[in-house]
Amino acid sequence: MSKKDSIIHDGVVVGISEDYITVEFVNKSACAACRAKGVCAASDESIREIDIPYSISTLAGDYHIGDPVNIILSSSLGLKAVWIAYVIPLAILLVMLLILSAFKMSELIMGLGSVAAVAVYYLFVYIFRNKLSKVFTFSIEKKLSK
Amino acid sequence: MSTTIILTIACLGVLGLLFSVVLYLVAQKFKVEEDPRIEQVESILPGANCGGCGQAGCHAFAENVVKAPSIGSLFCPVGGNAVMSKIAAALGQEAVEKEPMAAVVRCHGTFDNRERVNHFDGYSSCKVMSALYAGDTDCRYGCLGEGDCEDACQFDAIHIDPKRGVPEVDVDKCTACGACVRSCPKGIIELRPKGPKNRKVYVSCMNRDKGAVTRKACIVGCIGCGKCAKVCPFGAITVENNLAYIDFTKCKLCRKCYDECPTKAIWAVNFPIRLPKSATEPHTEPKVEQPVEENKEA
Amino acid sequence: MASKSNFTNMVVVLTSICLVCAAILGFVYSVTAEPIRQAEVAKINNAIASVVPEFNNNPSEEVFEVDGAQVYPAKMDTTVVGYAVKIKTSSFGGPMQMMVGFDNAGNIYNTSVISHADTPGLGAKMTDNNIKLRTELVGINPASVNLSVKKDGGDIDAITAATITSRSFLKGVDLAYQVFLKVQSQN
Amino acid sequence: MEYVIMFISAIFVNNIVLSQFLGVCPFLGVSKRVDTALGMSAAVTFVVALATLVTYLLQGLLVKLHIEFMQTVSFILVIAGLVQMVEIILKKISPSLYQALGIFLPLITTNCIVLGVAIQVVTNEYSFINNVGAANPNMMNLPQAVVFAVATAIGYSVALILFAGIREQLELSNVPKVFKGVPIALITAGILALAFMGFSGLV
Amino acid sequence: MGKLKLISDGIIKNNPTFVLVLGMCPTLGTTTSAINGMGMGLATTFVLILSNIVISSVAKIIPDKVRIPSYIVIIASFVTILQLLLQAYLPSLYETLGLFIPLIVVNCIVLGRAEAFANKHSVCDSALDGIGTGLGFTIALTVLGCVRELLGSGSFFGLKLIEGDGMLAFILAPGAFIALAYLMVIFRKVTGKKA
Amino acid sequence: MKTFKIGGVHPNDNKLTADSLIEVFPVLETAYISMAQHLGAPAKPVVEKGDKVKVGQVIGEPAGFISGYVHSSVSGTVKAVELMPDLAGNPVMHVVIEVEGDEWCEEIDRTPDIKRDIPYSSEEIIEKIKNGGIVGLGGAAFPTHVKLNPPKDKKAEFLILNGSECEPYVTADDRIMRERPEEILIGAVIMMKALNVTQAFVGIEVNKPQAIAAMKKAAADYPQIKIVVLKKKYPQGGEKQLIDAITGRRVPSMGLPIDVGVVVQNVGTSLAVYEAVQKNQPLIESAVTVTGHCVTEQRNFLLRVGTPFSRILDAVGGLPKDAAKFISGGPMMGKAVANIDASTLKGTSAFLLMTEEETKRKQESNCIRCAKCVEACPMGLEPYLLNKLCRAGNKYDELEKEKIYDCIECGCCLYTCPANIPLLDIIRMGKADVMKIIRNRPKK
Amino acid sequence: MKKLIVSPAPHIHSKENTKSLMRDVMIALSPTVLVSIYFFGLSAIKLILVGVISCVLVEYLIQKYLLKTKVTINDYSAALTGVLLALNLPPSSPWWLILIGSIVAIGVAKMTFGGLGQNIFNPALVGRVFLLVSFPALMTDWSIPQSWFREGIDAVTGPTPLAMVKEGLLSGQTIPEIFAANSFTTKQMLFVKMGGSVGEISAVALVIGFIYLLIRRVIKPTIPVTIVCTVALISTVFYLVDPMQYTGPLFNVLTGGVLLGSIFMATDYVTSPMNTKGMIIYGIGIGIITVMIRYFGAYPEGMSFAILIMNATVPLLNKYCKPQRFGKEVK
Ligand SMILES: Cc1cc2nc3c(=O)[nH]c(=O)nc-3n(C[C@H](O)[C@H](O)[C@H](O)COP(=O)(O)O)c2cc1C
Ligand SMILES: Cc1cc2nc3c(=O)[nH]c(=O)nc-3n(C[C@H](O)[C@H](O)[C@H](O)COP(=O)(O)O)c2cc1C
Ligand SMILES: Cc1cc2nc3c(=O)[nH]c(=O)nc-3n(C[C@H](O)[C@H](O)[C@H](O)COP(=O)(O)O)c2cc1C
Ligand SMILES: Cc1cc2nc3c(=O)[nH]c(=O)nc-3n(C[C@H](O)[C@H](O)[C@H](O)CO)c2cc1C
Ligand code: SF4
Ligand code: SF4
Ligand code: SF4
Ligand code: SF4
Ligand code: FES
Repeated sequence: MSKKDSIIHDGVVVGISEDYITVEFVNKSACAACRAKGVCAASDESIREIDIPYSISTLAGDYHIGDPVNIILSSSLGLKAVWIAYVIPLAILLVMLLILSAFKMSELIMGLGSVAAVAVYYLFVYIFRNKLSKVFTFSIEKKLSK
Repeated sequence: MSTTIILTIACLGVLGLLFSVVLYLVAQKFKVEEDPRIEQVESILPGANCGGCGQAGCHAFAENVVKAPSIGSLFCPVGGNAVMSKIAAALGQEAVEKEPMAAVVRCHGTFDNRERVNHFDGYSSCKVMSALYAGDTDCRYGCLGEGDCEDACQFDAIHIDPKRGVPEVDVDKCTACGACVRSCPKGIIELRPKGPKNRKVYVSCMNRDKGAVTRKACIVGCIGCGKCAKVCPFGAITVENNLAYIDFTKCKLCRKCYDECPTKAIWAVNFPIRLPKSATEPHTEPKVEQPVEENKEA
Repeated sequence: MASKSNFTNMVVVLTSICLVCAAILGFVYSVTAEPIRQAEVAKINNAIASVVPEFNNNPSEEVFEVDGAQVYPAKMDTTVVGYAVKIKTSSFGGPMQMMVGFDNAGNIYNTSVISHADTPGLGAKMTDNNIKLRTELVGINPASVNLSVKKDGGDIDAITAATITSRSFLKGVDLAYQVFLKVQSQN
Repeated sequence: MEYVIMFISAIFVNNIVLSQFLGVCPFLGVSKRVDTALGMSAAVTFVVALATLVTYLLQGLLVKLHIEFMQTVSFILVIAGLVQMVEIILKKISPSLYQALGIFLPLITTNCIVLGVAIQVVTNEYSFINNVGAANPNMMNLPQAVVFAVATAIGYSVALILFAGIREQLELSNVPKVFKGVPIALITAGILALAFMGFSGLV
Repeated sequence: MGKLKLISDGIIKNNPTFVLVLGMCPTLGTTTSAINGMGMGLATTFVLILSNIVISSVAKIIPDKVRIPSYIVIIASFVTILQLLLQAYLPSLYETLGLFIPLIVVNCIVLGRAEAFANKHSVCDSALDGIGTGLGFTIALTVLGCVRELLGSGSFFGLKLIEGDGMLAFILAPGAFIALAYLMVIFRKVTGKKA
Repeated sequence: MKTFKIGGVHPNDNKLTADSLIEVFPVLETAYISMAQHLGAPAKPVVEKGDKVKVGQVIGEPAGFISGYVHSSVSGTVKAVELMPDLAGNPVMHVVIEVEGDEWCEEIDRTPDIKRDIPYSSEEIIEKIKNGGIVGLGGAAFPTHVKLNPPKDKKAEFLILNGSECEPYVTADDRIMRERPEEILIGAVIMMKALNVTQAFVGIEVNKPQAIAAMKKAAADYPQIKIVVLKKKYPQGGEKQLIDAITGRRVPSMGLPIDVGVVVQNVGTSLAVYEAVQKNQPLIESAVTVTGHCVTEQRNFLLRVGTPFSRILDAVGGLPKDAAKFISGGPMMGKAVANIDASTLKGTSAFLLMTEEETKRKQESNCIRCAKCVEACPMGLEPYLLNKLCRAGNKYDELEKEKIYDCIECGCCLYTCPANIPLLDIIRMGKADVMKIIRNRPKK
Repeated sequence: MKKLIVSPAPHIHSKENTKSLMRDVMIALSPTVLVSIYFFGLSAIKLILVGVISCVLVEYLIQKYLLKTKVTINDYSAALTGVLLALNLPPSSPWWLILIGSIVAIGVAKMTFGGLGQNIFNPALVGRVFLLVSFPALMTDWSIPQSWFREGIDAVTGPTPLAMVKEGLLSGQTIPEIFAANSFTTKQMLFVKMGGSVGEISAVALVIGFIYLLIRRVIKPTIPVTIVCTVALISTVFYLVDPMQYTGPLFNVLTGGVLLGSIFMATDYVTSPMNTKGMIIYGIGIGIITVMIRYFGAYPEGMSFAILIMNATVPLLNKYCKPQRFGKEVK
């Protein structure tokens, strides 16, 4: 797996099951880059886990619990995720708002209506979640220790 | 007025309630705590991010040392034993002592000792130079003097002396991170124990050519005569491919080999000055800096 | 360190913190409500006081509205000595509010800027009492001069490098004058 | 037209970072990768829009109840809750999507932009808005508020992305040691702000 | 830990502006003059001290998961109190600081100190820490305000020192960034801190 | 007039020796024949000290797939088989032969007549070329038989003869094209037969009008071979550029000419192929230009492989006083000689002597981002960026993304950079690292 | 024997170097400098001298005493910045104005980024825009200082044509009215008979410099040509829509800094894109922003801002517009 154009995170293998390798990594907040991290704990860091299905690049036997790994996601997939999670709902929100305002609805209805539209959108995403999980694949790679 | 207060309380109360429910849900899904020991260990580490430990950086080291079953497998060369024992204490484990090491440059082909036979005019880098040709002296094993090691060292511990043309290690600053070892295309630099009072004895030469060829190239080159191996009472010296090597695990710093070496390829540094013997001292002829100077170096 | 969290203690603690805070806030609010109102009134009153001749009524209480502008009559012992007109216009940086005071004869008594969003150092100079733009206006009757900057062929010196602000300012003065005329004509 | 002006104003003339100084910390600190900056921008835009919508409605309630002074407290709580909610929802609807986002982006934290825009929208007056007949014709109505929020967030994005590009380049040049890090970022931002002054008066 | 050190740390070693680079928005946005900068600094200090005190005293009873939201509520309440007080008694300052007052809530300094210090230390120490940090912030803002005012309009705390206008850019946005950058560099040089 | 489309530079061409005939160099006293005459594994010596050898006798055998035979270029007694420093000072196995007379192997046809008909099959041709120890004379010294034997799944459509000789100063190819055009073309026909292709081109830069004329005249009899006149632009002779100029096809990244159905050979190689196949003469001598403004007698020689450099210098009036650099090859791609006691190889095409003033590098200054290197790079790379990424260290991913592996090391970037940045020195270093990473990557 | 030099290939180098390039730009600027000296006399000489000296001095002092690095003032780049800064100021600028400009240009915009080649923004323009924002009144004072040459030539008018238009439009006049009121003709724009910064008054002199740069291959024509075309195109569209409110293409191309900016400042190597695709987008961007600021903005002139803004996009342009690579990628 070439590492071109990819986002790479440090992670640690925390579980190995029949179908997945579970990897844990720390998701840092926007402020995490800041040197004041130690002082400012408002910058959330959450530990997340992802399941990585076995594939050619992750042969089962190679990994053990506690192994440090790199989690790799290509940038284009990352942008795609952003698109699905944020950009489209934003567009729906705006369009809905403008349509409703064209009908001279009350502001409360307008607001709730467009939020509802976004909710419906998310529902659709929910329905297609299995398809999505095929699109968003990650791979892991053992960290080379020198 | 009191309605305002009531409304205020009601409003915030509702919000607070809502919020705590949301948070409860969140809490079900997320763990929000990194092992606090990682940060603790990281704060003990020197923070050089040099990679000398074989990890990606200090944070990675901290992560791994916390997760590792015992800390013995990892060692921060920069922090040395002091830091490792602190980490061990923090993790409630036993520290594993390691002997402090320092970089040693095994070439002494200074301008005086080794004639430059051509002039290199490319990008000043040992790597570029060694990829191009054998070097600007007749010794193709020796230091190229372009200072890749100096650039690699984060600790300002190794410098090319412009008057001599080979690097010198500042033992006090050297942390044995090994960056210079990795950077030298000629493989000249070795990590050796600092030794008591920084005293060491080593062969400062890498030339594996035949004696005659070596001699032509450099007056302090090891000619592989094997006298040192014979004289060493501890069997610490081996000669292979016309080059002697002193095994530091066996060497007891007796300096017999140093006295024996006809070309002064063997170095004994930081020993107290010995009074010069008679004028017939066998090897005063090569123009080597005498140990007197070496004392200054330390 | 903090205690372990479970559903009940989370809800209870957060909610009660909210309640306590809310109570305190409500209390502070009720204490400061009056001073806040007074501060606002004082601001208007100060503006009024600076733009009309001496008075002894409370113009804020006698305010009336003409064409969307607030008119504050200043009275000395029930005789009107002048009107302060609060005008909203927009200038370089956005909306701006100003107060223009007239004496009975319709001469500008003084001007004052209540709020604006212009550039500090440029347009914001209009809050300075000593700029030519404002000192030149004092005492003149808008009817007798061309209320625009010299660049536009008027009689007034603009603020250096802030012609737009100066124009808006003068437009505000002019609007206020129209309101004043209307008030005059109604009386 | 009004919306066009709104966009021009928010992106170029009154850029939220470069002339209004909101969201400076993440601007200075956030990723040095253009990719990530792009993703961050989209995420921030969505959150800002959503937060503005909700707080706008909330403000209506506060006004009705005459407890406008509760604005700060209630806004911050609502926004913080909202950000968390979005996270939960995303995780629920598609774990893989959520995971991809997690790898790609830093978390969005409630910072100056979100709260700042929410407050601005309900308290500022705008000379280019004219809602005839409203209580205050220079105040925004809901669609305007949300579009304004989006425009502002896009202004933020523009600055963030330009900056990420510049940072990528600076990483390869030898900035003098004392200027490395925040100072050079500030100076770059300063010059960028200087350049953006050229747009003043455009609306 | 010496009590004095708690204060001096906030001013030098952990200066929120020059070292930690926190709360940049108010730092840049309110320092068009020394007075404004000082006002903002003091306002933040007020919230910082009080929230530190309160948080350190209630920290023990707050469950872990609602820690941050609870702190936010507490801080936001103090901010609102500050808002009301300013509105009532210092309306002109309230107006110049504008949006940046409510934004104290999200200022990392305040929440950060609550998280990193107040919830682990005694009430007294927390108060001192609040004073130190607040002072550090106030001093930084005041100095920045001074510089911008001096260069931008040629005056010092409102006192006109030179005729004419000065360099307007320093009052406007670009000058804020540039002046802060150079102050930061000077601070680094003087205190010998690395990047 | 055809040319390649991307990049290129126009150094002064300085073809000082274009009009001097190729002179046969006098017989040597001692020949020092290196076993590393070609790209790939050095040959294994098969003679021992004391052996008698004739001209053309095999003295080294291939030691791998990419390797080749080495023949004695002189007759006499083997004095030593030992490691000796090559021109870069690195030790290489040499066979040292004390010359006695000039006795050639019998099977070599030394008559001057031209043999036109080719009675051999494709396999026989390739075998003969292999046995003749032919390597590419265009610079890389790649064993020719390997090139003429492409993998089964790849089919050659054209043969291109590289007569562009875009390096300044060098005139060896120019001279052989003028002096022996027909033999070159027959060599081409032989290779066409070996490759089973029906069409060949000879690309020649426009600054060699006589060579073009001579080749065109000779080509009249060979309708399957076309002479293509090319613009004068460096590196017109780079094979990727040449293929682009002549056929408009672009060899893909990391690909070989055969990927677009082309095989490129130097004209000198073609001549050597002719000699080997038609006359049984292995590659033991080649045309070499000895030149430089500071050289008193600039000449073209027919040199035996293994001639010590010092002998050549003597023949042109000794090492000039002001000469500061001694280059084997042209000024753009040639290797600077560190060891003046080394001797010529099969692939040696020129010796160039330059004064300090002509060649000394100037002090490097900051990159001014003038993009002149980008404009000059014939591979469409961004040398300034590669330079920065290489120097930043550890940016291998980015370097790979920027296709550092595509660099053909032509030197256009370094030549053109107004800030005198040693771009290529640094890019070479980074390229080596990246190639190592790519090679070590497990294949899927 | 003398020691031989050994180096990797190539062994020759083109004659061009940083210094010669900068010198060529100076030479290309000389017609403009001469014209400005002819029209503005001593004050132009003074401005250019102060500009050059102060820029060079600032660079020297910073390198020598603050950064303690090698002093590189003799590559002429600082001097060039000085000349260009001077050419961008009104002729009546006081000497201290350009001194401040130089400090900002060299000190802030160039040396903090690491000196020559490392800056993101065009130093001379940062200097100019800083002055423009800081001293709006001084920077827009187009009064003509005394000059010994100019006696008798009275055609050089006061405000710049752009300022004249902006003022006129603000006070409600239409374009033809403004032109008529100021008796302004197109011919003036070509032959210097108008007010403006020191360096922008003569289109002819600037174009001569442009041709010289092209002949010497110092710059490629891409950027200037795209800028000029974009400006012309957009203003044609606006002009056709409403000739009363919008000035025409010829006016827009010839007045203000468009020529000076596009020939000498937008082409600054350091701050412009590295390949043709990028250059075209960059040029179009500058053109659009310039016209928009001129038509709708508060400032009468937008060239400097446009270039600075597009400078900021250069890293992105370099990142996303790659030169045409040789050959396709194989997997
Ligand atoms: C930012 C700014 C830019 C200006 N640019 C120009 C200009 O390019 N040309 C010009 O003649 N005037 C320009 N003006 C000057 C104003 O148009 C104004 O006419 C000039 O300052 C004289 O007005 P005053 O004497 O009333 O200040 C500019 C003003 C400002 C604030
Ligand atoms: C950043 C910036 C802020 C400005 N602020 C103001 C302002 O507040 N008030 C104003 O009248 N002009 C302001 N101007 C200048 C106007 O845009 C315009 O150039 C000027 O008012 C008209 O020219 P003159 O006054 O110099 O004749 C500003 C310009 C810029 C670039
Ligand atoms: C930059 C560059 C320039 C080259 N110039 C020439 C040249 O002028 N003539 C030539 O025959 N080969 C030249 N070559 C070598 C060719 O690319 C190619 O290897 C050669 O023509 C193949 O023929 P050969 O195997 O017979 O040597 C050059 C290579 C490079 C990379
Ligand atoms: C064609 C060309 C144009 C230049 N234009 C400028 C310019 O507009 N402003 C400037 O400060 N320097 C200019 N320079 C000089 C130099 O590139 C500039 O000082 C660098 O930006 C400093 O790093 C130019 C140089 C050349 C070769
Ligand atoms: S001298 Fe070598 S081993 Fe010692 S600190 Fe420097 S790089 Fe590391
Ligand atoms: S020791 Fe190695 S890296 Fe250091 S200067 Fe010598 S050759 Fe270079
Ligand atoms: S040496 Fe490489 S990078 Fe430089 S011009 Fe040639 S191909 Fe391009
Ligand atoms: S030619 Fe040299 S100075 Fe110009 S961009 Fe390339 S590396 Fe930089
Ligand atoms: S104070 Fe940090 S983002 Fe505003």
